Amino acid sequence: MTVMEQRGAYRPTPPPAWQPRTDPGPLLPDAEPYRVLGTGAADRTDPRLLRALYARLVRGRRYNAQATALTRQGRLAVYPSSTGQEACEIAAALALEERDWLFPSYRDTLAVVARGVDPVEALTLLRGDWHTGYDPYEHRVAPLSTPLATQLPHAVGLAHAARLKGDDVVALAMVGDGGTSEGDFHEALNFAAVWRAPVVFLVQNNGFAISVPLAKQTAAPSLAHKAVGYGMPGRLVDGNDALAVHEVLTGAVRRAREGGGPTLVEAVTYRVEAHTNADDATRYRGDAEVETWRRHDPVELLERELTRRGLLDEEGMRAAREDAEAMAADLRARMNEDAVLDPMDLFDHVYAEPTPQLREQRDLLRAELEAAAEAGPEGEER
Amino acid sequence: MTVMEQRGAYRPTPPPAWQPRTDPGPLLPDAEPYRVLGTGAADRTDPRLLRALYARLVRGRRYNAQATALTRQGRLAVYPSSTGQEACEIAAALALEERDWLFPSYRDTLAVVARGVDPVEALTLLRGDWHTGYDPYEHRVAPLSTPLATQLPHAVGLAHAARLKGDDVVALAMVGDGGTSEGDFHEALNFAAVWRAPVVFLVQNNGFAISVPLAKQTAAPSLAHKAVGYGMPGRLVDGNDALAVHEVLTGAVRRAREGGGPTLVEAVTYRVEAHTNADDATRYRGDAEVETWRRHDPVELLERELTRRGLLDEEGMRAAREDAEAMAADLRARMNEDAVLDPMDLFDHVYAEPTPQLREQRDLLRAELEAAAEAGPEGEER
Amino acid sequence: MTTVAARPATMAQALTRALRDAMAADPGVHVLGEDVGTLGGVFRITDGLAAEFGDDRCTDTPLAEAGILGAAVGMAMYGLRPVVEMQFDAFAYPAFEQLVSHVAKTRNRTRGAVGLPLTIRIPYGGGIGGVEHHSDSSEAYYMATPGLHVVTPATVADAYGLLRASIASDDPVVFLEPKRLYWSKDAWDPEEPAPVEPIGRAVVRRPGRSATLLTYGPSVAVCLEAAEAARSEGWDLEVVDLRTLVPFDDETVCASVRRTGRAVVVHEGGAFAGPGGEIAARVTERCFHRLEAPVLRVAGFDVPYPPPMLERHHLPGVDRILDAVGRLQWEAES
Amino acid sequence: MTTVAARPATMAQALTRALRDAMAADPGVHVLGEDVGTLGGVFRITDGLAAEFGDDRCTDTPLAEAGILGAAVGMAMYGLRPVVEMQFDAFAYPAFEQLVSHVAKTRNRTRGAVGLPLTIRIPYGGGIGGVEHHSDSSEAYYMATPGLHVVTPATVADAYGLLRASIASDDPVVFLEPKRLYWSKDAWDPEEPAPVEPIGRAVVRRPGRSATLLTYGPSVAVCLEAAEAARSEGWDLEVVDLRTLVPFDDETVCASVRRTGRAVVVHEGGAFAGPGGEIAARVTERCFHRLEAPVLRVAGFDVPYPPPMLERHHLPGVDRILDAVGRLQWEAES
Ligand SMILES: Cc1ncc(C[n+]2csc(CCOP(=O)(O)OP(=O)(O)O)c2C)c(N)n1
Ligand SMILES: Cc1ncc(C[n+]2csc(CCOP(=O)(O)OP(=O)(O)O)c2C)c(N)n1
Ligand SMILES: [Mg+2]
Ligand SMILES: [Mg+2]
Repeated sequence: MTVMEQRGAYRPTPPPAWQPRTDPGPLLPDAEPYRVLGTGAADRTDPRLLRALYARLVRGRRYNAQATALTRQGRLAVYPSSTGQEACEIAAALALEERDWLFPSYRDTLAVVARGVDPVEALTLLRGDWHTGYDPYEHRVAPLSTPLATQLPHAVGLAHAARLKGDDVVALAMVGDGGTSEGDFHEALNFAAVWRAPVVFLVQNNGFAISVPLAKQTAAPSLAHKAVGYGMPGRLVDGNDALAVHEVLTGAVRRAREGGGPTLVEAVTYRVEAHTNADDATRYRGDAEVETWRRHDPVELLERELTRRGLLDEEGMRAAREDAEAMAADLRARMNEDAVLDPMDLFDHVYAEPTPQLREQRDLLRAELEAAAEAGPEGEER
Repeated sequence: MTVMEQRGAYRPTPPPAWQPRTDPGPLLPDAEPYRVLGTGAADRTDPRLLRALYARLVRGRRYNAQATALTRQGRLAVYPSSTGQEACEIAAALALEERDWLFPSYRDTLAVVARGVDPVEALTLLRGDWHTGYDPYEHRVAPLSTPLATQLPHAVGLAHAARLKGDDVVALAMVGDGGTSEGDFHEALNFAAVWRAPVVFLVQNNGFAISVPLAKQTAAPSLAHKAVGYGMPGRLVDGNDALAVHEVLTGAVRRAREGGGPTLVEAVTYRVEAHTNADDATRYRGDAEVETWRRHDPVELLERELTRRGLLDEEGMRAAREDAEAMAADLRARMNEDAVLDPMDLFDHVYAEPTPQLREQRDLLRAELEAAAEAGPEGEER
Repeated sequence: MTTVAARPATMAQALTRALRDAMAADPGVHVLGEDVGTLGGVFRITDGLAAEFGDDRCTDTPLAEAGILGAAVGMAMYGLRPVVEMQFDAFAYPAFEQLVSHVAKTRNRTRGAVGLPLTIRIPYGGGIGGVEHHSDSSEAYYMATPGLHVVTPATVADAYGLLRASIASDDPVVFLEPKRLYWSKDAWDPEEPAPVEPIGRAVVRRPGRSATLLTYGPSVAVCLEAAEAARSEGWDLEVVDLRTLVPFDDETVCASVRRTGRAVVVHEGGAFAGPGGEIAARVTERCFHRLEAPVLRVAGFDVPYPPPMLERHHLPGVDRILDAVGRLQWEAES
Repeated sequence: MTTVAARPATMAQALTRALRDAMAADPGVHVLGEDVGTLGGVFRITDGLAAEFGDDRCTDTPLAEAGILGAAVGMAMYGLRPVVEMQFDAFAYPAFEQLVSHVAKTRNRTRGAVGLPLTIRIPYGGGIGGVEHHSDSSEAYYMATPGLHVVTPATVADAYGLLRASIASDDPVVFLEPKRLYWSKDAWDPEEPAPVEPIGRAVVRRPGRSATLLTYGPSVAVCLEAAEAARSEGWDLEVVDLRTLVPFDDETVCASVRRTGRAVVVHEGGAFAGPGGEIAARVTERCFHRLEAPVLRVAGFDVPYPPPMLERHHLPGVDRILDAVGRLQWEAES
């Protein structure tokens, strides 16, 4: 074919193997966080669910206060409080079935406890005792993850494995707004979407990563908008509205269980207290901001709804408070007992069987401790 | 306030500090890749641009062929050809001003050469000589990056630094479809958006990461859709349409230079040859797919356009081919000269000044080489 | 039952066979990584596995090493036995946080409740003319991380036996495959593979009386060659193949050094803070009074891995080993 | 000109001062990391810098360590002198690929064309009751990576001088800050800071004749205490503070060991494949005939960093050091 012949024949040829894979429309979150409390939809909520959420939120609030108090008494090394975020914590736990798995971030003690883990065992890490106080298999709760976002690929792998084995198990993984910036967040969401793994990612956007506000963390329209880049739906929800979080998470869990793949949920909430007891939040934010969020308190919102529907009276509130106090008293009492650790445990779980080298080191420490014991109290000193 | 009083007063309170930050609409890419060639818009293109692109594409195609031939002759250790992707490679280089920076991925030798780097120096790495054959400052081209996606945060940091210094410099960073799955991709795009750094990210979606097809890499509607999760615009373009890629990149570079922040561009293209000369593509894909893409060839598309507009005739084509042949002959000749490396160089650029330990090691090697030289040819052997 | 006579097989073939046999023996064994499925891996070690066991057992993942290893952690938590392939040594670095902060620590941080039986296969070392980032010797990083086993074969039979043992281990194993040995051949009968020994034992590859060469992986063959060459100088060198860097076989190593009184550690990676430092130090601590000379090290230089055209100057070769042996203060003996 | 008398200052204050002075002296010095701006860092080392120099000079980044270090590489390429803060030791691991494959190699891979004058500050080590992942001793990883300098101060004055020197260095420096020394105090006059010495020199902190304790960072104070306690046993111990792990000051170290004939290396991280192996090995190689006993190591156990309630059993203390000194075969001397 000559040049001249070609000229007339020329038509645009689209790249033949190109086709868009998914319609992005349904993946995009709404512009406003989803809300139930205070809307007509709240009227349709089962009173049992409302009561169950309420009792647990009140307990959760009290647990946070008690744990923070324990740091002041030196009974906890550190505590990252989730006060103000109880709706997310509790709803996350309640959205799951027994057989499902929870992958908490370091701030999510409440969710861990709400899932059934002993309230004292949930604090083992934070009191300076062993890193995980509970057996993850007992309640299907992974260890609290200190390295941010690293737990997310674990959740994906576990959910994927469960599906391969034919079990209809869902994993719910929790992460903070700051954690979404880590590469592990990206890799986990991508794997989940490609594998259609039954995972739900819950981002608690509480406005801060320690001192860094969301505006320095991301320029995205919302964190939920990140979902579209992985081909999974993103959902934006008012994180202080326990009903809304519960509904959205329950829906996402159901979707995952039915083979619909993963969902990213951003719950907009607020870290009312400092990052941890060791942090001084006045260095980076004003009272006014905190105050506006205190007026949108998850416990109060729920309380008002129950009250409005006549499901809660002064009596009921007192009962909830008393229940929470009893839990707190028990926690206090048990946390006031000194933890007893065996130094020999240092060597026992590095491998399934200690290596010859670890056996030598264990013998060394044992000899040291015996010598110190013989030398009496002063011998222990240095 | 009693419970009964509260009841009437209850109104939904939205979280007061919540507001969506950006309108996602303008960030979303179109559903179809943007095209110019074969549409009316092509008519408006400056003939000089068309000719410049064409000459470089023809050269680029020839360069790829020559480099692959050099691997067969043992003159190159390995070559990842960009045959079929020349439009992206050339347009990326042409979209930049002199003062701008290019951050290439390992496959982007063509872009590096198009930016002005000596064609032989661009191959230094791949012939088994030193890792970077050119001085990155001379043409503002970063070293070819072998670890995938790791060059992206470098581009962001450099662009950010330039802006802080008041220079209106833009960085264009290239990455493959596979590379978008790495955490570094995520972190770089997020930093760029938060810092509004003058960076353009060009993803060449060539359908494969070695043997892994796009469908196993992502479930996203398109890779350009990832942009919205960072709050930057995503643009989808036909990567085999040199005019379209050039226009989209030029626009993104202008936007970045004017302070508009980063853009993510996905160019849909195809890796027509195997991953490298060492790869056997027949193990994972059929000829039919390759064939459909060969019919959407970037050089041919451009050739047809030029021909249609009467800007190119047989004569012009021959001239372009001859120019490319001359370049190839020069490349061949110069690559056939043995590289001369000084083993003592091993120690000279680990630090600005060799440490005492490296000086000792240099002396050791020097003594060995002297001993071997004295021992004659056999001495060199083991 | 007829036994097929041992025939030459490559290390690559033995590794493939080990994976296949492990997958056949245990449905919980899953292989995952970049290009491990349809392609069979860039070194073809997983060749045929996806075809035989399906994509769910041998899975091409997205291109993200932290994601691969992190997902493998979750799979292991659910009772599977993942075998991860990292494409090259330097491409395992993105997974470093997952490796150090989770893979190595999970059993410990859960006081034994959660063990992670996973194997991380990493082709390592130089000598194949690979461009930058394709020839790192990264074993020092893994050795310095308690909670990991670190294993590396030097022979075809060991490649099979050690990989089977690693996959069978209830602890995480970093399994380092010397890439320049992939195509090395030994007589090996694939129908009668070596017994699957527990990991942790070194082996004397060549007995000798003058001095011990302590080495592993890609350097074993070089040391054997050096030992042959040393005969002409009147030295009878013993060569110990460590096979497992963690746990370290102090017993076999010290028995050898006590016998010979002299030792040289040989490996490819840089000497400074490399494996040789540990080995020399622990041998010295344990055998000080039997040592006629300090334990010497022959290693790569302390430089980023050199360009292919210079790598022969970097890698420990026969001459450099013999020079070190010559510095073992023989005069003191007379 | 009046000189203010030296008054007690903390290491944290000296580090802050070093950053401030470096930023004042060179507009190219930029600090970046998580919470380094408004908050001044979780250890308050960057306190006041954002207020004084603006957010562009001291920048709160998104929460992504590879991104931070990767961006710093680009900034350094453009002629700035970034100082990166990693919040804790274990949170530097996500940046490992950037560190090993780029930061350490860029000068080399460009044959000197592109140097990266950047400093990576990492709080490291234990002893502060930190929960898991907050107490790692990660220096072995960095020492094993050619192309990096590795520096760690043990005194208030060194914290200032070494950090200034690190920032001034044209090479990348991993600057390890012993977190348990942040609040340690020395008499130090902030108005007359120590001269900014080039990095690379060890120093004898306490002269002695019986044996040398080779140590650095958080263990220097422990060794000095041990040396005091040893007097009652009749041992006069010399204490060498290495200050710079890379490059290593063989001269000062060997001079000391040749003088005393005995040495113990002390550090917090695990012994196996840790810094002590290298130090013991190189001292032995260089001083073999002057050694009366093998160089011994007192280090943490080879376990993941223990829970705070057990860390005192893990960390090398005075007794464990003295026990090791006691094993230095003193009988051989008599
Ligand atoms: C990989 C890693 N980097 C840094 C840290 C230190 N760190 C602990 S909490 C925190 C902020 C987390 O913010 P976010 O993810 O929003 O969770 P939140 O604290 O708000 O619950 C940081 C930086 C860490 N734990 N892990
Ligand atoms: C961090 C990292 N992991 C793995 C590799 C090995 N590798 C080299 S090229 C390649 C595929 C890249 O695919 P893509 O990003 O689509 O680029 P393309 O080859 O198509 O240009 C892989 C996995 C690498 N170079 N770096
Ligand atoms: Mg937060
Ligand atoms: Mg590709």
